[in-house]
Amino acid sequence: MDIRWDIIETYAPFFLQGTLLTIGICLASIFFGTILGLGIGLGRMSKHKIIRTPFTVYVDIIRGTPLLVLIMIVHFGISTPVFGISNGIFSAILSLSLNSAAYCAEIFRAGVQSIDRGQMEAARSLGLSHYKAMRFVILPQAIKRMIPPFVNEFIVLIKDSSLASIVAAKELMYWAKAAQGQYLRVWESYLTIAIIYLILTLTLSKVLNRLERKYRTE
Amino acid sequence: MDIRWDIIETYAPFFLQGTLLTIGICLASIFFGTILGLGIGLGRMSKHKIIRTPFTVYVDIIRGTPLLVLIMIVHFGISTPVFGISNGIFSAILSLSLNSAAYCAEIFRAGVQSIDRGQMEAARSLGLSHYKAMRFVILPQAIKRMIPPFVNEFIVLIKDSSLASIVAAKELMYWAKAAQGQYLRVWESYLTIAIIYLILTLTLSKVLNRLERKYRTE
Amino acid sequence: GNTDKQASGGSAKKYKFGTDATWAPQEYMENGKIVGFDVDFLEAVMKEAKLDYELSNVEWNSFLAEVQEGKKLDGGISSVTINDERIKSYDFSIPYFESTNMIITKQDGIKTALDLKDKKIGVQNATTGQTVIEDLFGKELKGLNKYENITMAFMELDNGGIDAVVADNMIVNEYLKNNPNKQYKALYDKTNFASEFYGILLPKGSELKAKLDPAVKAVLENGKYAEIYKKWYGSEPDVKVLLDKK
Amino acid sequence: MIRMTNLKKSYGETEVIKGVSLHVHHKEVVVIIGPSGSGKSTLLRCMNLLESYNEGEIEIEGVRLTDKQTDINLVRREVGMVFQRFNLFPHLSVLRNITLAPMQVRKLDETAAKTKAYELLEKVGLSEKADVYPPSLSGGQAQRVAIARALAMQPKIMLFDEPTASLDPEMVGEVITVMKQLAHEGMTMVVVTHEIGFAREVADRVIFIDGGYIVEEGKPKEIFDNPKHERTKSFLSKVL
Amino acid sequence: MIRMTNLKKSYGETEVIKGVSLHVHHKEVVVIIGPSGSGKSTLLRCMNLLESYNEGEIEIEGVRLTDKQTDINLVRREVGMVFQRFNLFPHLSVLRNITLAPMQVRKLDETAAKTKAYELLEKVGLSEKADVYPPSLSGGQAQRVAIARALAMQPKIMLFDEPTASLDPEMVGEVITVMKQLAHEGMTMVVVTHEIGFAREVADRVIFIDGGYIVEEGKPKEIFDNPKHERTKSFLSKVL
Ligand SMILES: Nc1ncnc2c1ncn2[C@@H]1O[C@H](COP(=O)(O)OP(=O)(O)OP(=O)(O)O)[C@@H](O)[C@H]1O
Ligand SMILES: Nc1ncnc2c1ncn2[C@@H]1O[C@H](COP(=O)(O)OP(=O)(O)OP(=O)(O)O)[C@@H](O)[C@H]1O
Ligand SMILES: [Mg+2]
Ligand SMILES: [Mg+2]
Repeated sequence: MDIRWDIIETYAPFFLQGTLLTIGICLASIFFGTILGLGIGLGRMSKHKIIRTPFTVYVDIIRGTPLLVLIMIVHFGISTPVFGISNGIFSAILSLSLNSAAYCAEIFRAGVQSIDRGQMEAARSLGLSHYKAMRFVILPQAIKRMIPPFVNEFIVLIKDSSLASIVAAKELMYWAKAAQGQYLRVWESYLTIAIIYLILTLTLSKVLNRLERKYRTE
Repeated sequence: MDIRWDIIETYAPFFLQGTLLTIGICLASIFFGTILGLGIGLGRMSKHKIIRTPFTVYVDIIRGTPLLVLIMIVHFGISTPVFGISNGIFSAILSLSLNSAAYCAEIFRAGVQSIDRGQMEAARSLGLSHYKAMRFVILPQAIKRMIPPFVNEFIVLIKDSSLASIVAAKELMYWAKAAQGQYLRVWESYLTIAIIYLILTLTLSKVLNRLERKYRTE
Repeated sequence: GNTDKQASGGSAKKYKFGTDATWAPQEYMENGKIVGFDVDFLEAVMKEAKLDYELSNVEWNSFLAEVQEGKKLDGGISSVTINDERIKSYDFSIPYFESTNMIITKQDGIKTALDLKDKKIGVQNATTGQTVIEDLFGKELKGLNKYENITMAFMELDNGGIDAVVADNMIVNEYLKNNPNKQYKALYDKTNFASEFYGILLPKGSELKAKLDPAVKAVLENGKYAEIYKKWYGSEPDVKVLLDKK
Repeated sequence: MIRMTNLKKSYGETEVIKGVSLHVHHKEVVVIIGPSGSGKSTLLRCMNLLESYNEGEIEIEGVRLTDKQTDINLVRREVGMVFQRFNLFPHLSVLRNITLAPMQVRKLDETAAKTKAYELLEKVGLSEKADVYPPSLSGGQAQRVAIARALAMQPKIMLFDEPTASLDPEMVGEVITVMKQLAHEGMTMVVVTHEIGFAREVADRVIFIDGGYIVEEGKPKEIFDNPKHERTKSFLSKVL
Repeated sequence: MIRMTNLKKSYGETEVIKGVSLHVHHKEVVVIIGPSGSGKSTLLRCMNLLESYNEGEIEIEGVRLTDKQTDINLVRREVGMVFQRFNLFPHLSVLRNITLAPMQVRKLDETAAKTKAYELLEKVGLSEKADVYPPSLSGGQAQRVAIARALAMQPKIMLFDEPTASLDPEMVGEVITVMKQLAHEGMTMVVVTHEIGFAREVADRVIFIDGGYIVEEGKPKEIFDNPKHERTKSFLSKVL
């Protein structure tokens, strides 16, 4: 394969810009997705079917909808009509958060349910309310176990963020498509961004692995 | 939003064709991805670092590469040069299998490692080889626990299969884009295929949930 | 360009236009700026119509949805071919560009479009290349592969996965220019490939049509059009065909 | 004081407690014995509403557990429970295990909670383990911390579910010593255990339960040395 | 016959077995006692190469375990092991638990393996449980199945690691009975246990181990009634 290095050189500043935006979009989506996911996960664990059902339906629908379609629905159906914002970055963050929340909810639920029942019983028998038992006893233990699946989810999210280019958020994939359109050549831009994505995901997993190890020895 | 039903009607036979191909691609990828994943997962659990490392690297690289780029690399770099096949469907199945294998390997490893150590020790102390202990004692128990994460992975795979359209495999997304190109209208085709994807993923999780429940009561 | 700002009341309205800038040399990104024939042409037209506007780069899916909706974009210019199906959903300006399709191939056996019948053909989805082939051989042609972008079709041709690519002459020329050492031949077939005409894409019922059509006509007639065409394609355009088309 | 009247409890189709009435008086120590699966744990867990029951009624210190207006957390404060499997919180130090509930439930300030915790650790002989985490404790130590944790809420009643059953034989003694001390201080206690020595020495009453019924009850001497029912005899012949 | 010479074993930095030599003769029954963490399990696990060791040597029936050409699976066939936590295979019926290894390792055909399995189930008193799955067995039943499973490989030596420690008191007897019977039939056995009654009745030799060393060994009578070392005395005073 012949590579035209001058294309990569010309586009380097744009790829840098794109990388920064990609990171920004991912951090924001991870943040909102996780918080929303916690709420939905709690809802799914409710003892009452009436409370549980809407959360279950949310998770099923979001998990079953291709992200491409979700982004378009959010961009045209929610961002402007509901929030009056027609910014692609906003739509990208909103859709990635909604999508990630569904997966985070499942991770969260699995984590909490993996904690030995005895822990909850001991906490309740001391007179702690369900909420306090969760907060002081169950969650601090569950979080450790959730780290590996969360790392997985965040890696997927980073890769998924490339779909933000369809709402014209100028992240990595946007610039890769621009370079491809200009030169009608694929490999220069796509291999470059593939390497950037790889660096981003590997960095993320290294950082979180360290976090996990720290937690474990505590 | 105004919907032109006649577009959906005209394209119905193509969507049906696309659905069948999507199902075919997914089944084949699930099949090969799972088998390959088992092998890689076993490799990652090896006691010897020299054996373990290449599998670990494989998982890290595949998980870190956007599927879009992977499909292009497979299509242009592997399908024709290595196999002499330039069929988009072949490339789609190959890349989805390679991608899915990385995730399946992790699921597999987590499942095996979740089985109590005592089971392996009891099997070995009876004189069973490591391989036989795996086959008759560990795997049959681990498979039950792997079902929920596998369901998750297969759902993601179904949605990911929509990327096969970039190598002109005539699955659902291909026809959605064709309809969009003909009429320059977005919603008719995308909402239709979103519903089809939803039906496919929900069916899959229902079927596998039933399987899981059957296993559990056994 | 940026589409975010709402046109504020008071001053004259700033119209928002979009383009999917991945189609060199008609519209593409060069060092982060949108450039191309369409870009210069739109500028000339808007100047002629004395309208304020801004142009932004929008991915194809969003481009269509936004123009159709008519809120985020007031119009778009992105080498969009006018046809009967599309007129049901959009308004178009009068035609501003004639596009002829070319066949690009390595095979000596292919001399006219009719030779493609049993071959594997690559086109870009939703381009005129696709339309001419479907008009010629019908929609269900087995060997027709619609690629998401034309680059993929060219790569497939390189790879030997398909026998020929059918695309706009400008694109084919641009590709040959970027890949000088590849042994391709490019064929015209004016008898079998009818010309296609591009128009500026507008939402159904747009007030802009009345303002743009005269301006397009003026730019075509006053020599500005030929100037832009020469800048990008190095040859004289056939303005008469366009003016006669209507 | 616990007053249990005709209690019935089923898991799905199978009835596990088939009508048990039991009064435990102030400062009384009741030991429950019985074969595995007879419903001992279930009975104990009902007293703390860790399990709901289907019929009958339980009154703890005059409060009926199933009354709509009863705040179950208020009742639980008064009832300490010690489990077979310790259930210490592994992510908190021994000290924090003990102070968590007093601070969060009784709203004690940190100093007061810590003072009380050190006092209790002293009592169970583990003063030097305050800053250690549960996974590094031996079984006997863990169970003594669990007792201290329950006592920190200053309960009026203590329930023990086989507190020595998962301990190494060497460590059973340490825990029994602490429990005897508690009994002598006048704590109301209900203890499920197979430690016959303990029962003989401190129990005011021994209850033998089988198949969801109370088969026999009486003073330890009567039950152990002179059981009336065939089932009691055969059970004791295996355990003693 | 087991011949262990100056065995040493470390986990990371900490040495757990600090030089143990031990010969177990044909048909001998050796009971190992000692406090928790003293290395009893580790010693037993080394005999089966479930743990590797750092120094010294073990010979089983004349085969040295660390010889390069020794096939560890061949040695393991000759050594049956019973764990504290049964470790039955929960997805296989009791019968399949017992026939798996003979069929897969000894290559017995199904009929022969089943005949043998029924014979062994008869022996441990569980003929009627052949088609049941392990989760529905009581602890005592599970442990007896585990013994039958080990015996199905017709081992020359049986190792037991606290086989009764996680059983309800009622069930200890069933398992001890089976073990006594085995001993009387002349099986070579090494048993880690706190069941002093069993040790007194069937052990040829009792070994007291502490801190990774053999502190004292001798006939059960000598050790239990007249221990020489201070550490042995204090340990026995707590356990007896
Ligand atoms: N959550 C549950 N669901 C269904 N059945 C249960 C549940 N918990 C207990 N049981 C059943 O209820 C019966 C009584 O159980 P319980 O734990 O009270 O017995 P126990 O006397 O404490 O026995 P052990 O000595 O083994 O602790 C048993 O048959 C048991 O199988
Ligand atoms: N996998 C391991 N890694 C690190 N240390 C271990 C491991 N297994 C055991 N140990 C340590 O080795 C020592 C001896 O353990 P071992 O299990 O042999 O004791 P034991 O005498 O069997 O005790 P118990 O009566 O509790 O079963 C203990 O201090 C224990 O903490
Ligand atoms: Mg119990
Ligand atoms: Mg041990």
